[in-house]
Amino acid sequence: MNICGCVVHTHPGAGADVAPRLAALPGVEVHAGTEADKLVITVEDTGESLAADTLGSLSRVPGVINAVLVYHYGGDEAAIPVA
Amino acid sequence: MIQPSSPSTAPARPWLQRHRWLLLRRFNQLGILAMFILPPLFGGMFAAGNLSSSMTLDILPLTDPLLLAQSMLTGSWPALTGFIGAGLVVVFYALLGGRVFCSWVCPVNLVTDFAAWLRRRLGIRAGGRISRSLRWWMLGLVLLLPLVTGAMVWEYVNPVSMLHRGLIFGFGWAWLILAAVFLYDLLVVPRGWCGHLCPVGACYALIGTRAPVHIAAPRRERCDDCMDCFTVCPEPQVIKPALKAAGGHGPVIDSIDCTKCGRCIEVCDREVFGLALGWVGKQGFLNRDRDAHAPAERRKNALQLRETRAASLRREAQDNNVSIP
Amino acid sequence: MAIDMQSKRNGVGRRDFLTGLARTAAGVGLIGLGLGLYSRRAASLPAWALRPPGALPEDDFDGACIRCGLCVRDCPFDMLHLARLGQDIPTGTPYFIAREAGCEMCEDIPCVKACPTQALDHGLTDINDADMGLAIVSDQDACIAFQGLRCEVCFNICPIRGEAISLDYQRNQRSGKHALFIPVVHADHCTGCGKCEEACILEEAAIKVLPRHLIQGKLGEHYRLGWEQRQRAGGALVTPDAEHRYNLPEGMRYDHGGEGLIEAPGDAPFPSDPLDTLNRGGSL
Amino acid sequence: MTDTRPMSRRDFIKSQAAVAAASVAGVTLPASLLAKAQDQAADPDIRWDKAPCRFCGTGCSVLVGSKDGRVIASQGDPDAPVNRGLNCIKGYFLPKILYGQDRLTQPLLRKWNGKYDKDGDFEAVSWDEAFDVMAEHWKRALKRSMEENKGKSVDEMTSRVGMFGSGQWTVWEGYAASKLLKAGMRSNNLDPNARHCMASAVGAFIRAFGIDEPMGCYDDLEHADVFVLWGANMAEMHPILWSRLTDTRLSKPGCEVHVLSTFEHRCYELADNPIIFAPQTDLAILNYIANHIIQTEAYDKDFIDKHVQFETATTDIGYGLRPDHPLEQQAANPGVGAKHPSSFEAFARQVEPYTLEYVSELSGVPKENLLRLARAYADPKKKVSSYWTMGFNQHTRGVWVNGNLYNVHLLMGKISEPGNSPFSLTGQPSACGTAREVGTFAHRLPADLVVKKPEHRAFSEQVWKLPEGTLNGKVGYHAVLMHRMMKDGLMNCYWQLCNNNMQAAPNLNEESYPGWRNPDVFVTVSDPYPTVSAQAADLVLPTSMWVEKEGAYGNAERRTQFWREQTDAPGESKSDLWQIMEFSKRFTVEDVWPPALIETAPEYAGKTLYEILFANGEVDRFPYEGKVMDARGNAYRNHESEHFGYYVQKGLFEEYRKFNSGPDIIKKGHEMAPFQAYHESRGLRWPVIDGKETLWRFREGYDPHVAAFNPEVEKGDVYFYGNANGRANIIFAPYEPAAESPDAEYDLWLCTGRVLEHWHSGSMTRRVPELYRAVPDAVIYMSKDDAKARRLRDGQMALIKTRRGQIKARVETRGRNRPPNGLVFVPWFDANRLVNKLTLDATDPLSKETDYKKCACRVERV
Repeated sequence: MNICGCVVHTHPGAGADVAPRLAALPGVEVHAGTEADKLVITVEDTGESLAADTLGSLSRVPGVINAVLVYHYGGDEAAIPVA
Repeated sequence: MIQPSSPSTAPARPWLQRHRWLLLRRFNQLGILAMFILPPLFGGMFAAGNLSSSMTLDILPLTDPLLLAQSMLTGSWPALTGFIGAGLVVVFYALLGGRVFCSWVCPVNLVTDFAAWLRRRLGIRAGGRISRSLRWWMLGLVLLLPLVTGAMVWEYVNPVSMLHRGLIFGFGWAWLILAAVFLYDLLVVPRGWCGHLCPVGACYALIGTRAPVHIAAPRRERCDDCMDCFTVCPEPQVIKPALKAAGGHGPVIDSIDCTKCGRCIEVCDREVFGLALGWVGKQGFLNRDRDAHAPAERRKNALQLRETRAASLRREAQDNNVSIP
Repeated sequence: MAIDMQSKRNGVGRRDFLTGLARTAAGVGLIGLGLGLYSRRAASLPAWALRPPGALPEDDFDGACIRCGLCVRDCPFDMLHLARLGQDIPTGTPYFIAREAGCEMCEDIPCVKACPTQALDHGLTDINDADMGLAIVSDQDACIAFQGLRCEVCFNICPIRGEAISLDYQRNQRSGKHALFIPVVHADHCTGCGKCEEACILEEAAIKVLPRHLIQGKLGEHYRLGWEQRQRAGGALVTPDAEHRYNLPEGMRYDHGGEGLIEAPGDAPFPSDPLDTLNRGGSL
Repeated sequence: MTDTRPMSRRDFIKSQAAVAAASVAGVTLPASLLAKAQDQAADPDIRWDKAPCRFCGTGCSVLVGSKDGRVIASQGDPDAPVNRGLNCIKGYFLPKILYGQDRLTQPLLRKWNGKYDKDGDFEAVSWDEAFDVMAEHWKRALKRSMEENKGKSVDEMTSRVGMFGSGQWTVWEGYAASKLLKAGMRSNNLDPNARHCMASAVGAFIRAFGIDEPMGCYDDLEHADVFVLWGANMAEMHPILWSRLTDTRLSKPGCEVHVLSTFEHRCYELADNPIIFAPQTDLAILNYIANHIIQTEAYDKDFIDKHVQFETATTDIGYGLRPDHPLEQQAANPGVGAKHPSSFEAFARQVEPYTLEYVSELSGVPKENLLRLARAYADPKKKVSSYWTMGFNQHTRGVWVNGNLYNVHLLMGKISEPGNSPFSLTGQPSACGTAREVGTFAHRLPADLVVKKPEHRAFSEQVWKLPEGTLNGKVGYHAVLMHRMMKDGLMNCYWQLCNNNMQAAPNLNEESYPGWRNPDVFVTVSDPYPTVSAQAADLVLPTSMWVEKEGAYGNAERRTQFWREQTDAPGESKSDLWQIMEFSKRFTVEDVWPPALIETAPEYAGKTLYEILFANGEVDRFPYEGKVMDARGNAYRNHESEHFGYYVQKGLFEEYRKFNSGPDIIKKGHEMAPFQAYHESRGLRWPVIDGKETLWRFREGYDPHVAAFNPEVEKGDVYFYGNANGRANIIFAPYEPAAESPDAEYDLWLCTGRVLEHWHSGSMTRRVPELYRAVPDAVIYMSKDDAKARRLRDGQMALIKTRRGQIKARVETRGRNRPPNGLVFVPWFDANRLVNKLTLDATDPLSKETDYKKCACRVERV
């Protein structure tokens, strides 16, 4: 299981437009930052695509200047009990 | 009254009399240890430090001269108390006999004596022989190493200081070295450590070269060759010249190897051995006795000579059928 | 024949003697070599063991100390130990472990006085000159003082009060209204007594005392700290700076040495020349 | 409530990934996502809840983490306004104080041959046996008191039973104790250890303002320009407040710190104006400052005209010693607290002799330092906050010296506004909340009422549903007097809870110990640990401490803070509240009240004190649901409520609120919020009116009472409504010497106190190995010169002697405290070196608080 945390810089003012485009990519979730034009997203493996491939395609999304990988988890998925 | 004795017959003298020196020595050895170990347990202090260097009653400094020498050979200059302490030790053993340290003070003696006793009891005959002069080599080595390495190398393994320090300050793995000494003495070389290798003993032997305290065999003519003295003696080679007058040797044991343990005195049923005080000259006679002794000896020799000569004359005469008036 | 035998026996004896001698010499030499090598390993002092005050540099100390334990016995606080065989410390030499019990720094230094050799340098008469090691705040993340908690146990217990460890007051940006009391070690005053490490209340001490050579830094030989040099000289090392004058609007001052531009609050909120007020317009 | 749905590991890691990315980008994440990450970051098995720190009066909040019924973790509460997540070193180790290896777990009674014997050895007994034996003694003593009081009016009643309580009691423990002793047993012999700590401050508050406790709050620490410390070592004793003061000093341009003490301590590291004065001369220094203000005409004339009235104190009042002591015999007016009307002019003349020259010589303080201090107070542009603790309070003229400082602030009008604040710090977590507000003093009733005033008694009787004339009108025995009475056999039963008076009270050898061991006295000690007090007791009861019970503390800035029970107490330990209430079941009203009184309330005949005092329809009003819930759905136990069958703490608190928040209360100004509000907040500063806290009292805008009392008040002006005329009192008090000063035989001053690492008598902190290692033993702090003159060197064992006893301790000349020549300082936390064998039982005759800071001693080589 791969899970990545990324910061995606967009063209000024384009944050809100880019967010849904990114969200459409497999395994991508946009968490915050549309107003700041710095999108905080997570990317994970899905059945159709590995996180690494999705990462590569981030910069090709229109309006994206740059995507930086900040956090990567590559362990196994063992559910932990949560109260 | 002197009873005829042989190794096989049970000693008739009381046990205490046969072990009085041994007991004194053990008392002395343990007493010295106790002076270091016991008072701190009760919050006091009698003798502080250990045999390497100590301070007794805050006034009497004593320092092991061999250690001090090693220390100086590494290039360091001791404090005044160190010099005084070593000086006092040198003077003491120079007067009393250097290897008195080995039999009366050194705690390793307890270990090696035990090994020797066990060896006798178990009748262990195995073991090789090495030269007793090895200890001189060892002494040389001990003094050479600090000069070369700048460290007191010997003190990393020295069983003598290790045991005493261990008893007072804690052993760590030091008992391994002592176990090695014990097994070596028991199984490999009889009296192997103290009698062959120990450079500390060698150093003290040198210090006591001219000491005026000796063991002697003044009544050696009584000897019935039971060999008891040789059995108990840690350095048996020192007895023979004095006891057997080999080469006209006097009755004084003048070898610096003698540890003056006194075992020979007490084990001898015929009371051959005793203490002798005085400077010893050549040939195992005390200087003051030599003049008194020598004429008698010479007279005896002369008598013997005359008798021999008379006998041979008689034989010649018999051979030649000459009658002698 | 007899003569032959005799001479042969003598020859064999001499040869035996010589080979015996050679063997002995070689054996003893080997022992010496082994001992020497062993001592090289055994002589190295681990960083967590500290020597008593006045101890010579480690190489010299190892040569000078005769392992008598007199210093250990004379320590009134029983914090010195003699190394045992099997420990990583040269056997029989005195040491202490700061975390277990630091040196109490007795004014009369009984341990040094007791030393029969100069392994503990008798020239040390002021305990504040001792150099057993050097303290270092080794983990700023663990040290709770760096988080703003009020601990300062190391500072409080330091016998060279305020000099070996001082507190650096800083603002706690996180809380916004508290201060940080940061312990700072000063190498030129720290004696390495180890009391700070002993007292540190963390599970693992965040301040540790180590042999000085392991941690002390050194300024490049060529460089001097200008402000210290000026203070020592009692004035500027070169010609004092000329007086500076500046073009400044009214109400402003310039402090060349310190604050720079200063808005000098006048006695009144208005410039002394009424025209200035009138012509500038002010809030109009 | 946070989302409690199960979260997969994948979700958790995703939230972590988002947090990491967001922190890099500087973007704020939605709270829900953040909470997800946080919930998981913490150990999911640990239940966290808030509680105030167990130690000093600062009132830091901590989060207590429990797991499997044990407190295993703690952290400073990042949301607490006082400490913002910080702790001092004692607070850091809070959980460990619960788990000392020698916790008491069973009642222990001195026995011989199976029976109680004063000279027997301690043996474990059941609670039943413990209370049986105890009640037997108490009943006998109460019966004797009843006989002795026959025919006397309530103003003349004495009692042979007494209780010594604590500023570490929870609010309801103090309240229940007060009710049991004062209402049930009709004994006013209830005093808290706050008598040793805060009594002088209380006395001065009442004399100057007619109402207790500071007008300011900790926010003054950020608003003042000048800080003056008068006998307060805040750096060590109030570490987190000192941290705030330091921050202001660092960040505010022109901020300066003046530190006054009789020896140099850690606060001097920050001092801009360090002042070491000769003991007792603080009285003179304050009069000099008042004189300086008047001479330079810096005083606030308008303020004085409108808000101040002048009085003068009765002088030569003795030293609170036994009446046959020569010093008491010599005094003209021993113990007289009466004040006489005065005027500004008269006051000016009275302080006139306190010139710079005279005071500088008397105090040994250089003139420039005194002048700098006086100018700081006299500068109308500078906001001055003064702080003090035991240096002022433990003083044979403690009430005076507190008052003299108010004089200075009142002359300048520097009071009751942000930054201008005379502020008395407290040493205990609930000296204010329990001892003072609940009124567990020998002369007090809840909420500033006093036993002497019939109308106060009548009001209390009405709240407590007691027949008229139940409450005793004679002031009971104060802390020091209790020991004298026990020694003299006039008080026969003594119950000490939640403190360690055998180690704290002065003159152990001559008063405390002989009193406790008097064969006619039965002493009970409730404590979690075998303290020095427990050693000297006859019965020892094991006590639940801190978060082993539900509690409430009130800190120095009037902030009341609650906590829930977090964990079970070990063994058979019971909280003081349980002990007090359960003990009350042992008495019927006939055991304690005379028949004449019972006749006026026939419905009480045959009832137990428990039924009259606690099962009275008020305290037992709130049902207990079997658990206490927090807002996040966590459940907590409550042992007292389980035992008694109703929500005990809530019942007691709500009844207590009738004294301070009811519609018909006599003394307004102590209003508190309803019970539940405190469980939901990080503490509230009273008066709480309409749910709003009060930061600065007596000033319009900040304090709604001002306008209520004085409708014509100008905006932002003050009104001291504690006094009927709305004015604060400036009371002149002169310099008078200490009770005992160094002489040829005892040539040094002895001052006692605390250190940062240990709290009070060390019964808790010395059981934390790390703190013990940091500061193992008490030492004698002395100057190098003094040590040298006595042939003592640093670290050497020395004998310290006074006329009353001697102890041995090591000499410390290079430590954190640097006394001047002629004074030594010894901390009192060390149970192996009982410094109270040395101290003199001289007290302030007005506040009855002991002067632990001054007596004569000598130090010798052992």
